[in-house]
Amino acid sequence: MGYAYYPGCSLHGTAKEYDMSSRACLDFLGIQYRELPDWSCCGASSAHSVDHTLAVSLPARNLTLAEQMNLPLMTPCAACYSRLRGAHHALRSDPGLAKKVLTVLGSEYKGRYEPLSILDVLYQYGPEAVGEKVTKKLKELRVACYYGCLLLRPPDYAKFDDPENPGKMERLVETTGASAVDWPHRTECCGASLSLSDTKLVVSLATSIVDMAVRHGAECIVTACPMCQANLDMRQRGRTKLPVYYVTELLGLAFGLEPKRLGLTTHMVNAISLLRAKQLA
Amino acid sequence: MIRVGVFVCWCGSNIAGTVDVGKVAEEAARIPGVVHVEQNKYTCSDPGQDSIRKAIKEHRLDRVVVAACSPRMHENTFRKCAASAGLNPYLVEMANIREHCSWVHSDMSVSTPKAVDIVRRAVAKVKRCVPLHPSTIPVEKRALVIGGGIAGIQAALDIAEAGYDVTVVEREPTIGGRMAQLDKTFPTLDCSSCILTPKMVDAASHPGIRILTYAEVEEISGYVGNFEVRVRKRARSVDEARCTACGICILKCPTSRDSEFNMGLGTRKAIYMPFPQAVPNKPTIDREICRHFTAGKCGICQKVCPSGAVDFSQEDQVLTEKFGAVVAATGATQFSVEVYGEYGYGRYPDVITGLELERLISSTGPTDGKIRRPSDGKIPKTVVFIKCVGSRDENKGYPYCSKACCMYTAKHAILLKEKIPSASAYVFYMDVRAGGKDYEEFYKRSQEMGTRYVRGRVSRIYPLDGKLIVQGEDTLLGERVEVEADLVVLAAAMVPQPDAPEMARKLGISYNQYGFFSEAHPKLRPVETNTAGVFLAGTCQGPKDIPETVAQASAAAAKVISLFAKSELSTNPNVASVDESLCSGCLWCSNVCPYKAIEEKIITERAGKETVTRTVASVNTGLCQGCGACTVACRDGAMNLLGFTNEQILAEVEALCL
Amino acid sequence: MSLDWQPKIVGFTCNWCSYAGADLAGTSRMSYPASVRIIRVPCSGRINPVFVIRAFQRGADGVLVAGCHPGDCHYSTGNMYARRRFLIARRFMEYLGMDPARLEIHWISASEGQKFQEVIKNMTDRIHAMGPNRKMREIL
Amino acid sequence: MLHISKHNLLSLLTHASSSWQVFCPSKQGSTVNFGWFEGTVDTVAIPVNSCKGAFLPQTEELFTYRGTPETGLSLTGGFDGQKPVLIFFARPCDARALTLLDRVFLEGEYADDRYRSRRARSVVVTVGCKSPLDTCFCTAFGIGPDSKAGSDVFVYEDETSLYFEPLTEGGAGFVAAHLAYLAEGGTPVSVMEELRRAELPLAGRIWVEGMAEMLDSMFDHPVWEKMSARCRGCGACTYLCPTCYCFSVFDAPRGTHGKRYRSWDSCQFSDFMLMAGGHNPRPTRKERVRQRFMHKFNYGVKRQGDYLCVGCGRCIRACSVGLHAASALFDLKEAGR
Amino acid sequence: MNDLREQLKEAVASAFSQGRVRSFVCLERGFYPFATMPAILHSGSDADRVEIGLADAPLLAKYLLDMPKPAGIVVRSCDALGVSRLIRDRRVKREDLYIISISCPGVVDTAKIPMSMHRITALEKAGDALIVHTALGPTELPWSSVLLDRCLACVSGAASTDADVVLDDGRGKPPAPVDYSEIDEVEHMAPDERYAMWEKEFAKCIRCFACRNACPACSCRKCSLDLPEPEWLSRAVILPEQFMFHFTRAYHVAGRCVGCGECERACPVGLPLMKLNRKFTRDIETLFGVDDARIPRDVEVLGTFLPDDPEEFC
Repeated sequence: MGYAYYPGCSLHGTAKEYDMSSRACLDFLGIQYRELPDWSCCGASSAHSVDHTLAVSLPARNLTLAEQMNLPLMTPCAACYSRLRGAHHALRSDPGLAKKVLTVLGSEYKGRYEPLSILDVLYQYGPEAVGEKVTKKLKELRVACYYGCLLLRPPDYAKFDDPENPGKMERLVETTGASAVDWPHRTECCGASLSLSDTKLVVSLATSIVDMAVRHGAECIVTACPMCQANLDMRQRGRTKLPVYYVTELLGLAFGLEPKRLGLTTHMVNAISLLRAKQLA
Repeated sequence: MIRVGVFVCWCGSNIAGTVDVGKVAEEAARIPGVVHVEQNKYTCSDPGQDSIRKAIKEHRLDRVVVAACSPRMHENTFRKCAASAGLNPYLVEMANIREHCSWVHSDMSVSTPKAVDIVRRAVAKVKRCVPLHPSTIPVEKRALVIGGGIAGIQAALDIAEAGYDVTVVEREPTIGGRMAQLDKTFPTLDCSSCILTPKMVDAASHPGIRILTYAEVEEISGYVGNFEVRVRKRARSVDEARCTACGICILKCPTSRDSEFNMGLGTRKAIYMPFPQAVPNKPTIDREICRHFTAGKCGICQKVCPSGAVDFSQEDQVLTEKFGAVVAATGATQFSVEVYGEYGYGRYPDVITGLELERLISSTGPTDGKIRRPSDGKIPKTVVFIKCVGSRDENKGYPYCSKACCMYTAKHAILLKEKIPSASAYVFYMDVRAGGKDYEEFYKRSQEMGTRYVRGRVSRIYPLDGKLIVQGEDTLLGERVEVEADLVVLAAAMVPQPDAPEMARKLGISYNQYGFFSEAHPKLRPVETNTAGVFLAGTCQGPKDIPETVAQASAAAAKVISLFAKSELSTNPNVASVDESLCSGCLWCSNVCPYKAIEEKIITERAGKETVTRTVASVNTGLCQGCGACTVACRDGAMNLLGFTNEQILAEVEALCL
Repeated sequence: MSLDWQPKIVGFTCNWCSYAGADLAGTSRMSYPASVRIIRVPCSGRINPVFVIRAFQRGADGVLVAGCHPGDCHYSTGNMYARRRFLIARRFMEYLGMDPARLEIHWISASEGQKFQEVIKNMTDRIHAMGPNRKMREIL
Repeated sequence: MLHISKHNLLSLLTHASSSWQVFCPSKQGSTVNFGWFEGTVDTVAIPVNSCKGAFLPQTEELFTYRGTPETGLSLTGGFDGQKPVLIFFARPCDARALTLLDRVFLEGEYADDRYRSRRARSVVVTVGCKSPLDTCFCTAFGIGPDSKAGSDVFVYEDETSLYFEPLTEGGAGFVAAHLAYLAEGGTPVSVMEELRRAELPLAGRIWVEGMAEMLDSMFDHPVWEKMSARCRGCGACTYLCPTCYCFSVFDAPRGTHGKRYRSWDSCQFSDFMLMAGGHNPRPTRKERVRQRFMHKFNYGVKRQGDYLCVGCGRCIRACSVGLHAASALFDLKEAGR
Repeated sequence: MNDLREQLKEAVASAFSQGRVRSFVCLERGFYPFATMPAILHSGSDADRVEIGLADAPLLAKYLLDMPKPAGIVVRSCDALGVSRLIRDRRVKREDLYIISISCPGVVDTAKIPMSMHRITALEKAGDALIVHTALGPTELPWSSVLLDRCLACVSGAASTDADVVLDDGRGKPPAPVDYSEIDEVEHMAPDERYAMWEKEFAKCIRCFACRNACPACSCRKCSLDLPEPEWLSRAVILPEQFMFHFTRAYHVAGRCVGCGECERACPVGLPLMKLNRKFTRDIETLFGVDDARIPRDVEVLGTFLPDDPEEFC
C-alpha cells in the first residue's frame, strides 16, 4: 500500500520547507509514499473562478494518475487538498461533468480513493502511534493551531474535521508534548488570496489572528496550509510577532530531526529563536 | 352477457367545447358490451342522474361508465346514483375526459380520439368489475392518548367530557410535558403553571380518564375501532396508593443527578418528583442511579417512609387493552444545538438554549427565578438572543420554520427587561414571524422595551476576558457587528422526538423527512392520519405554539368523538383478496403490507384421495387500506386488489393501446 | 413516420398524488400533448413492472409510471417499494434492449400540475424524436 | 453420382432459397438448431431440435379477424402462394419421423390443410449418419445411418464432397434444378460401407420387440411411479421430439379484432388435460409420464402400426434429469420381466 | 471420494432406520454409467443406490416439494441455497427436512468434454484432472475446464453447515466469485444491438418451461404464466411473448435467485439464462448494498426498502 504524494506548486516554491518537513516526517514514520510522477498544477486559487470544467480537469488529471497507480493521493497543501477533494466530489456526483472531463483527459476517473491531506494520513497512522515516535518532547511550548479555510470549507467535501470546531490538529500537536491553546480564531480566514490585491485588508486580518493567538497565550502558530503560513508569517504587524510553523515542522522537531532538514531556517519571523529560548533547538 | 351503459357528459361547454361529444358517443356504441349510450349536458345534475337511473332500468344495464370529470370529483356521486337504481355502486367506472382531456387539449382532432380511448379503457375495466360490498366492523369506544403534555391532556379532557373512557400514556413520571417547563406564555404573559396545573388536576380527577405515567406504548396492532395496544408501565418503586407525597424520602435521598426538568441546570434526587406540582404527585425511583439498585446498598428512603410506600421489588407491568381510536400527542424536543460549533454551546457555559432560560426565569427553577448566568452566577447585563438555531437552515439544521421561536424570543427579551431593567438585549434574526392574534403587537412591545433586533446571522462566539464576544453581521446596514455579551440564548428549533419514526411505525402512520407525523391531508384532514382511527395532536405533527396545540388537540378529540358516535364502521371494499387455490403461502406479500393486514391462514383441502393442510395468505379486510403493494409482491398471481385487479389493469392497458 | 405522428404513452399514476396532479393540470388548463392515456391505480406500489412490458407489447411508444414523492405516500411506503422495483426493472428492460427513454418514472404530487404537464411535454418530445416503438411489440 | 464440393454448398443453398424455403441446421449461440436458412448452415452437428417445425411450426397464425358479429366479421391471413419447403440435411431418423407425422396429419378422416400444403411440395434431403452420437438408438426401431424412408434425396458425405442420390420424383426435381452446382461422377462406396457398418452404442441396451404387447398389462405398474418421480414436468422432451405433434388452438383478441393461433402443446404440462370444470384426468406427473411413453410405445403401435419413436435421442439430450425414451425403454423392460 | 460415498450411504440408511425420514432425495447412477440422476428413496434398503454425482448432477432441492415428509435430502452448497430458498419461501419447513450436506469438488459438465471423446465409458477424477475413459483409451482433461458453469461461481465447495449431518472430506472446491464480465459486455452494447442479441436468443426458446421447472426460486403451486385469465403470457410463441416470458421469469426470481444455474443447465436449447438472472443479482447488490444477493435472507430484497435507496427518479 502507501500513498501517491502530490506536493503541488507551492511546495516547490514558497513552501519548500513544508515539502521538506513533510517528507522528513513521512520517512521517519515509515509511511510509504511515492511522488506522483508527472504531476501537474491543481489549478488552485484561480482556475475555479475562470472555468469549471478546467478547474475540475486539472486536479482530475492528478487524481487519475494516482488511481492508475492504485494508490490514494495525498497532499500536504491545503489548497491542493481543497481542489482535489472538490474535483473528486464533482466527478462522483455529476455524471455529465464526468463525461466532459473524460473527453478532456482521455481516461476515466472512477473515484475509488478519497484524496487525502497529509493530516489525514498522519491521523490514519494514529496520534497515539505518532506520539510513541516522539523522542524530544516540546514541553512548555504553547501552540495556537490554525486551520484556515481550505481544510474545512466547504464542508460538503472538504470534511477534514468539524468546520466550526475542529480539533484534529490539536490532537496531533499535543502528541509532541506541546500544549494547544484554546483560541477562537482557528478557522478565521487569513485573506491569503487577496494578499497582493488588497494588502491592507490582509494585514489587518493576519494581525488580528496573530494578536488573538497572543491574547490566548500562544507562543507560536501552527498551520497546514502554505497560503496561510506565508500570509501570516509575512503580514502580521502586531506588537508581538509569532513564528508560524507547519505542523510537520513541529512533528519533525519532536522526532528529533535537524531543524535545517525541516527548513526552519527559511521563515520570515525567526522560527529558531523561540525554539532556542525553550531549548528545543 | 354484460350490458354496459355509457353516459357521455358535455359538462356544459367544459367538455363539449373541445371534445366532439357526439363522436365519442358514436364510438362508444361500437365497443363490444356497450348496449346503451347517451349524452347529457350535466350528468351530475339531478336530471342527469335521473337519466342514468332510468337507463339502468330500461336497458337492464349491469355496468355503467360515466365519461365526464375526474373520479376524484364525482365517483361517489355516480356510485350513489347507481345504488339508488339498484345497481351495485362498484359497477360504475368513470372516464375522465375533462381534467385529463378537454381541459388540456384545444384541438378537437386530437382530444376526441383521446376521449374515445379513455372511454374504451373505462369500458374494458367496468366489464371486469364485480359487485363489492363494504363490510362493517364494531367500534371499541375507548380512546388511547399517547403523550401527557398539553395536547394529550386537552384531547383526553374533551373526549372524556363527551362520555367516553380515555387512557393517557405518558413516559415521564408526570404529565405536563414541555408546557410545565415554561415560565410565562406569550402573548399574554400569563404564568404557564397557573393555567396548566389546573388542567393536569382536572385530567387526573376526571372519572373517565385514566393516567398511566412512567409508561410506554410497546405495540399497537389491529385497526380502526379495534386497536390492541400493549403498554409497559415501568416500575416506579413507590406504591402510589400508599404514598402520601410527604417528600421526606426525597429530602433524605443521598444520590442526585442533573435535573431533566431543569434542563440540567439544577439537580434532582434518585427518588424524585420532576417538579412540585407533578401529577400524579408521587415520587419515582430512578433505578439507573439509585444506590439500592446500582450498589445494593442504601435503602434510606424505605426506612424513612412513614407509610411504607417505597417498594424496591416492584416490577414493570404490561397491560394489553383494546381501544377504538388513538390520539398521538407525543410532542417534540429541542434541536441539539451543539451542531453549531461556531456558537460554542457545550463549551461555553453561558451559551444556553431558550428552554434553559425558561428554567432560569422560572420561580420554581434552579435560580428561584433570578436570571443568573450559569458560569459564575452573575446577573447578565448584556444578553444576545440568536434565532433560527436549527431551523431554516438546510446546512446544519432543518429547512422548516420552527414557528414558536420568534414569539418566545420576544417573550424572553421582555421578561429579561422586566427582571433586569438595566440589561440590554440583542436579537439576531433572519425574519420576524409574528402571524397570530396579538403576536405582532407583542413583538412590537419587545422592541419598544429596548430590545435591539439585528437582522443577520451570528458567525462566531468566543469567550474573551469573561465575556462572550458575539460576531455577526447586520445585513441591513451591511456591517460586521460585535457584541460583548454576558449571556447568549439560542432559540433552538423544535424537532421531532428521536423515536418518532419508531412510534410512527407502531402507529402505522407516515412521517415526513424530518420525523414529524404526517396528516392525511395538509388542508382538509389536518388531524387525521392515513391510518384510520389514528389522530394527531400537537407538536408531534409539526412545530406549534400552545394555542395551536390546544386547538388541534380539541380537533383530534372531536374526530374521536364522531368516530365513537357510530356503533359500527363500514370498510372500503377495494381491498386485497387472495385466491387461495393459487396461493403458495410464501407470505412475501405480508412483508410489504404497511398495515400488517396479511396474516397466515391454514386451510384444509382435498388433494386426490388425501386431505392436506397448507398455508395461505389471508387479508384482514378491516386493516387493509387497498394500496395493492402486495399484489406486485405476489408472483403466483394469487393476490389481487378488488377494484384494481390484474385482469382489469391488463384490460385497460390493452384498451388504451388499441 | 408521418409528421403528425403522435406517440402513445400509457401512464400509470397513483390515485392520491400523480392522478390528482394530472387533475390539477386540467383544472389549471395547462395544455400538453394528447399523447398520454392514464390508468389510475391506488398507489405506485400497485404497478407491476410486467404491466409496463404489456403496454409495450400492445403498442405503447412510451410508459410513464408516476407516484407520490418518497415519504409522501398515502399508504406510507408503497412508493418505496415501487422505487426498488423500478430501479431494477427499468435497468433490466434497458438490458433487454428497450430504449430507456421510453419508460420514465416520476414522483408527481397532487400540487404539481405543472410538473405533470412538463413531464408529458418532455416525454412526448423525446419519444416523438425517436419514432414509434417496435421493440417487444406485437404486430396485428 | 452427382456430387458437390462442401465449399460450394452455401452457394447451392443460397440459390435454392430463391425458390424454396430452406430449413436447415445452423449454429445459434451455443447450440445448433434447425431453422429457416439465414445464410449459414451447419452440416456436422445433429441439431437439438427436430425439423418438424418446418411443417408444424411451434406457433402459427391461422387467421386475423376484424369486426363483431353485429357489425360483420372479416377474416384475413390465408395460406397460399408460399414457396415449397426444402429440408436440408435431415437425418434418417428425422426423415422417418416425418412419415409418422404424415399419418397423423394427412391420413384418416381429416387432413390438416396447413400441414398438407407445406408438406405437399416439400423435398427432404437426408444425410447419412457417419458418426452417430452416444444418444442415438434409431436401430432399435429398424432405422439405421443409411435408412432412406421418408427422404427424397439421400446424401453421402466424404471428406470433401457430398454425393446426391435422388430417391423420389421430387428429389430428382430438386437435383435437376441445381445441376449447375453439381458435378457428375463417382460413387462413394466407402462411405456407403461405413454407413452400413456404423455402430450405435445404445443399440444393444434398448429392446423394443414385444414392448407394445407387454405394456398392455402395465398400465397400473408401479414402475411409472418410480420413473416419474424425477420428472420436472417441463415440455422439453415433447417439443424436441420429432414425432410429438400435440397442439392447441387459441385466440388473441384485441378489442374488435384479433388473431387465432395454433401452437404446440405438451402432454407433460400439468394443464394439458385440464377441463373447464376444473377436473384434471392426469393430475400428477405419473399419469403424464405414463401417457407420454404409453403413447409412444403402445397406443401409437395400436393406432398407427408403429412405435412413435425413431430413436433420435433428442429427449436424452434435452432432459436435465435423465428421463427419456431410452431410459424408459430400459426401465420398462426391466419392470416387465 | 469413495469414503464420502460410503459415509453418505450410511447416513442415508440411518436416517431411515432412526425414523428421521419417510423419503429421501439423492442422486443415483443414471442411464449412462458416468452420469447421475435424481432418485427418491422410500426405504433405507435403497441407500445402496446413493451416488455422490461426479458428472451432470441435477440439483435436488425442488423435489422436496412433493415428497412425503419428513423428507431427507443430500445437498452440496449450491443445492443447500436452493433448500434455503424453499424454506424462506415457506414452501417447505426446516423441521420437516433432514439435510445431509456434502463437500463438493465441482461437478463435471459432460457437454464440455470435446465431441471427439464421445462414447465415454467412464469418468474418473484424479487430482486436478478428469480422466475420460472411452473405447479408444483414457484421456486427461484439466478439472477446471470441464466443470459445470455453476461451479465456476461456486459459493463454497465445503459442506453447508446448516444440516443435520455434515460430511466434508476437505476436498471441496474453493469458492469463486461471480464473474460479471458477461453482463458488462451486454451493458456496453448499444440498445439496438442488445435487443437484436436477445431477439436471436429468445427466438430459440421453445417455451418448454424447463428453466422454470428446474428453478428452486420458481416454486409457485401454480405458475401465474400458466393461467388462462388474466393472461399474463400468451401461449403464442412469438417474439413479444418471448420477451414477456423471459422478463417475467427473471423478474420473479430477482432478489431470490440463488445463482445455482440449474435453469441454464436444464435449458435444452442453450439460452444464456444466467445472463438475465445475474443482471438482477448484480444490480441488487450495487443498488441496495446487498452483499452476495444469492444468499436467501429472511426478508426479500424487494420486500423491503431503505428510505435512502438510490433516487434516480425525480
